[in-house]
Amino acid sequence: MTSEGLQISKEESGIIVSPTKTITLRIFRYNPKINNESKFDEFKIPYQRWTTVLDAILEVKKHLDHSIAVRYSCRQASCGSCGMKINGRPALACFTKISELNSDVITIEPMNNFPIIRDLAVGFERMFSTHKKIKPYIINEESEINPGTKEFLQTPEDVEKYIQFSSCIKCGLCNSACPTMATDSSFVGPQALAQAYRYVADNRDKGKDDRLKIIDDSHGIFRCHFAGSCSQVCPKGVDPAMGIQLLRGYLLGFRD
Amino acid sequence: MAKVDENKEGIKGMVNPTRYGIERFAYLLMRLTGLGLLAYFVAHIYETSNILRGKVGWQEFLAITQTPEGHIILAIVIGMSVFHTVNGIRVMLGHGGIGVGKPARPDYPYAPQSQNARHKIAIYSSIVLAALAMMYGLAVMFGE
Amino acid sequence: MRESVIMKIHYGTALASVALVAVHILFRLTQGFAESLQYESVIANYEFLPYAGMLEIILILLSIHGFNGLRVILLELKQGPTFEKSVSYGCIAAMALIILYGSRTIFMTSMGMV
Amino acid sequence: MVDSIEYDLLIVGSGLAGLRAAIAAAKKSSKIKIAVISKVQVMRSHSVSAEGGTAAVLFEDEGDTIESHIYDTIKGSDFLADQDVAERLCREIPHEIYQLEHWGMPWSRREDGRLGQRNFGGYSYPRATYASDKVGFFEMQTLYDTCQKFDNIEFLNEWFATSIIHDGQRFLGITAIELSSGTFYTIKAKALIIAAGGAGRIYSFATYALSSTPDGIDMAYRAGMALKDMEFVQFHPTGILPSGILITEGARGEGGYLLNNTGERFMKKYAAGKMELAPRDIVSRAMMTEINEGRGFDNETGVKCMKLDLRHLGDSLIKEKLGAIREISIKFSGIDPAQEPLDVRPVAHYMMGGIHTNIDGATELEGVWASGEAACNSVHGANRLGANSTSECIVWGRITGELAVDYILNKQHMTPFPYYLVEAEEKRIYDGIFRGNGDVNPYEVRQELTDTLNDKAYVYRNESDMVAGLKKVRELKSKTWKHVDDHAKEYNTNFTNVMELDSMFRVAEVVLLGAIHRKESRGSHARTDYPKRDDTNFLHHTLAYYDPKEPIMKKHPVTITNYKPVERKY
Ligand SMILES: Cc1cc2nc3c(=O)[nH]c(=O)nc-3n(C[C@H](O)[C@H](O)[C@H](O)COP(=O)(O)OP(=O)(O)OC[C@H]3O[C@@H](n4cnc5c(N)ncnc54)[C@H](O)[C@@H]3O)c2cc1C
Ligand code: HEM
Ligand code: SF4
Ligand code: F3S
Ligand code: FES
Repeated sequence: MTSEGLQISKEESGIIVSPTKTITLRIFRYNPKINNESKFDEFKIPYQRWTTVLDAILEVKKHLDHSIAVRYSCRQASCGSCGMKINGRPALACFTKISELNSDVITIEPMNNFPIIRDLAVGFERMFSTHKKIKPYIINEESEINPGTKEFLQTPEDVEKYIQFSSCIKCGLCNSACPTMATDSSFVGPQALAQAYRYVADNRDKGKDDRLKIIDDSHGIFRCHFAGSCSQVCPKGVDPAMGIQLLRGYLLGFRD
Repeated sequence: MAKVDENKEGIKGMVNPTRYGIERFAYLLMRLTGLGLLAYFVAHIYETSNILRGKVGWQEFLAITQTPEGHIILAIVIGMSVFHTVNGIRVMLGHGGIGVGKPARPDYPYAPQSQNARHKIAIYSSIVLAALAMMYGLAVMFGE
Repeated sequence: MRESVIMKIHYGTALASVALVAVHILFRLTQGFAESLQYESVIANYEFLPYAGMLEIILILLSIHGFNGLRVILLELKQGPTFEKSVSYGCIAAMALIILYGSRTIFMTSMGMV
Repeated sequence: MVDSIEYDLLIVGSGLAGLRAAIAAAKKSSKIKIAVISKVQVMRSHSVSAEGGTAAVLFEDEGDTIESHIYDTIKGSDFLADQDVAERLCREIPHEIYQLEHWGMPWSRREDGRLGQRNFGGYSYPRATYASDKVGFFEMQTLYDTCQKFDNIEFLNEWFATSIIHDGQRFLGITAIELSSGTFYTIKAKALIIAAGGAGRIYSFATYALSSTPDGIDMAYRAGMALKDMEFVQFHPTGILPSGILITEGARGEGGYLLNNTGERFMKKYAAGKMELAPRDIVSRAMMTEINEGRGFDNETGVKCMKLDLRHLGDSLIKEKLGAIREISIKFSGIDPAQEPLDVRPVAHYMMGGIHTNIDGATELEGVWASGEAACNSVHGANRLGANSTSECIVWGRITGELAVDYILNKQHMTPFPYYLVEAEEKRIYDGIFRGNGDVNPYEVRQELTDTLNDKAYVYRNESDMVAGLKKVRELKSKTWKHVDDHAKEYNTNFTNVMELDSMFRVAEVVLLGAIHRKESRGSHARTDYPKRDDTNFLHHTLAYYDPKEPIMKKHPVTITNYKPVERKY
């Protein structure tokens, strides 16, 4: 049994039992505080069927270059840390397998539309503050309960109306794919807009008018042109594009 | 143009339609046709103002525009306006939340409902209609 | 103005002009494209007042729609209070100019002032 | 001079426990300044990975009772839980579930609109309140979003706390490094809540997020607080191969089978009454016994495993209630659970032990509370029941948040600040670690260390393995791994990785020593050389105090109120 444990830990360590193929990673390197030159470093590493891009980056970090700056945590696509641009498209590193990329060289860059802290790590301050700005919580005088209060009844159908938008892991991939975000530094962005809809669609919430007012300005919801790129990169099936259009339906008087 | 320290993708990223499917391509075409039409519209207002120069002036101006190049430009305008109009109606309905799908628990692998087949068909049809209209326009203009 | 109001106008002008532009183009086609552009027929069209009125409406609708569209694109390209103010006022000014300029043509022609 | 900032209440850790504490404190007083500090961005804490459920008695009208929840918890703990603490958990959690619900938690619902609950291991009633199979994620989101309501909660995203400053009597502040700039700060505060989560990454095969390292609890340990019951590490029966990502117990709660290579539901030999839904320690041991006796499968990676069969649940139930594990298994092992059984294996999943606290979550140092997985208030004893951890985080998050505010408002806080301690810490970090030197790759050392624990202190343990393990740990510790090759200040994860490794050594030592000292089998601690529980000699908690030479081990009594320890059978 003991040797078992060891075997499995070797698996985890990435000491490859049967190295099948190798891949070249081109990793973007840049530290804006130190110099103004960015560059790509290339690393060759072995990989297997299940190796993810995050595994590969961490493998490089362990053995080839300790100094790569990269954000990660859950390694199972639930924390939203590891968004980056992989072969030109924003994706979660831990949710992209090397074997499904079909290329011999993988180019890894930081997500666009977020300031670079260093290498692959980007700053999220603005996204967190736009998220806060749309009041992402239940607005209802009765939301703080007293002893003895039971649940607010909600049927499975009521839950269906918002559950999808509630799966957002705040990874920012949508904001990085959206064409408006590419040039507009003041746009609220698909992440926050989808969350505004998430709360509006919840029948426990009474904050619809508040939120509609907040997003109805010159860099608000109308800067979305239904390009849909946000939904195409979203790793959790949130479909922000849908949420945004449904939300705008209220403002245009198509829904109430 | 965008601030460098935000690592914005910039105009290059905005107009690059290759990575995100037909919807992103339609977004770009909508913009380009909108701008194109606006340019034509302004030109057209100027063009028609030549009527004030009397018959001679008008005919002088007609001579400049009624050329093969002029006809091709006009055909493109026809195509642009058909695409912009048809796609505009699709986009407008979408913006109102119509036909963008119904919220539901998504199942892996996630296929976003808002990017549904109806929209794809509408986009392809607006492109095809625009092409047909252009051909018709060319036929009318060169057919004489 | 609230952005939603502006954009309702944007969509409204678009929808309204769909029908009118169609009529405008049909006029060209039913009269035969080349003939319709002859000086006399153009003048005749202008002097037919309902048609001239329609042209005026199209002119207004599309100027609003088109320059608002331009404003939207410009707002998204670059930000900053001065830039955004100048875009808004610039577009309104351009819109007004083109409407005035176009109206002059329509008015003068339809009144037989050519 | 070190940069210094000041708050009233500091919360280290932004998992369920930390965020719940922040809301409780902010709600209690809008005047105090609260900072939540986390080495990851606040909403990215490990808690987002919790899948299966949160245990609470919600249907007393339909036959469930709080007494039954209390007894299940105590029996599940193999009678090492403090019974008054278990009782408090079970009495307070239902209200918390409803409060979360009113804050917007998307619990799954029954047709009649009430909250859905599912079966979980070791319970006598289906009482794991669930939200699909992303309970922890949705709870985190609800709490994070609710925090946005309060203007006196400030988030310090990606700050790494390194030490606790106190004057021997009471808490005064902490030192921390802001990762994005690499700046070293003193943060002064009147009270501290440690909610730094579990330390399970001392095992190489673990369900935990990669950030679940012991630096948070090590900080308390170095400051003189005791670590309690660290030998009790829970191995979850169903970790997927090769990543160790969890397949929730909810999969078995919904009716999944565990099979051996003869196609037999082997659990009938080990816990006929509960089958696959016996507590985790029992299921994990059963799986290892099957594997050791040759009835396992070979995974493609060369590791032995068992099969988890969900095919009979059907595609639509799997999609509706187990969507996340469906996503995980399709993506990471290429298997659709509706089509094929999954390869699973026991995997390090939870630390019953942690910073020693009393029933209120208060530690031995005045002004410091601990809650969540980082704390050990002894609610789980020797084995935690599934779904009881998120419950614990929420209940003690609230309790500690409120108590800390009382303390802040009612105490005089005038002690002079011991700057020399800050300087000492700065020296430890910058001279000892950041500018240290050596030629041994710290990442390889980390790998060996975590492999050693996996190897020597897994589901079944014995004296010689563990002694060898301890020897190996100490040998690794003395190697020259203490250096950071990346010299930039900004976002230096090489540095945090080495800091984490430094803390792993101390905590791994405590885990192994505790396990060596406990010469009995109880709950998750199963020794082949002492296969029986021994209430005469070991019905006590283990405490470990820091000493630069070797941990000082002590005993602490178990609180028993109504339930006499009896043999544990399912
Ligand atoms: C895969 C998985 C599934 C689970 N499923 C369930 C379930 O279904 N039901 C259930 O009841 N329990 C479950 N558990 C257990 C439960 O999720 C955890 O015990 C619980 O989430 C711990 O929460 P926490 O708030 O204590 O800490 P965590 O969520 O672990 O958060 C710890 C926080 O401390 C911070 N931190 C740590 N060290 C430092 C430092 N030095 N400086 C600054 N910040 C620091 C971290 O950044 C993080 O924010 C599961 C556990 C795992 C691994
Ligand atoms: C008559 C039919 C027309 C319809 C139905 C229509 C519809 C629309 C719609 C719905 C939009 C918004 C697109 C978005 O926000 O994503 C739009 C944008 C625009 N339109 Fe039109 N339009 C029409 C004609 C015109 C004409 C004739 C012009 C030129 C004067 C024009 C110029 C523009 C411009 C410049 C934009 C902005 C482009 C953008 O933001 O993508 N449109 N149109
Ligand atoms: S909507 Fe999707 S892509 Fe955008 S932040 Fe949320 S999870 Fe990420
Ligand atoms: S990509 Fe951007 S334009 Fe709208 S549909 Fe998504 S927010
Ligand atoms: S590491 Fe958490 S989403 Fe990738």
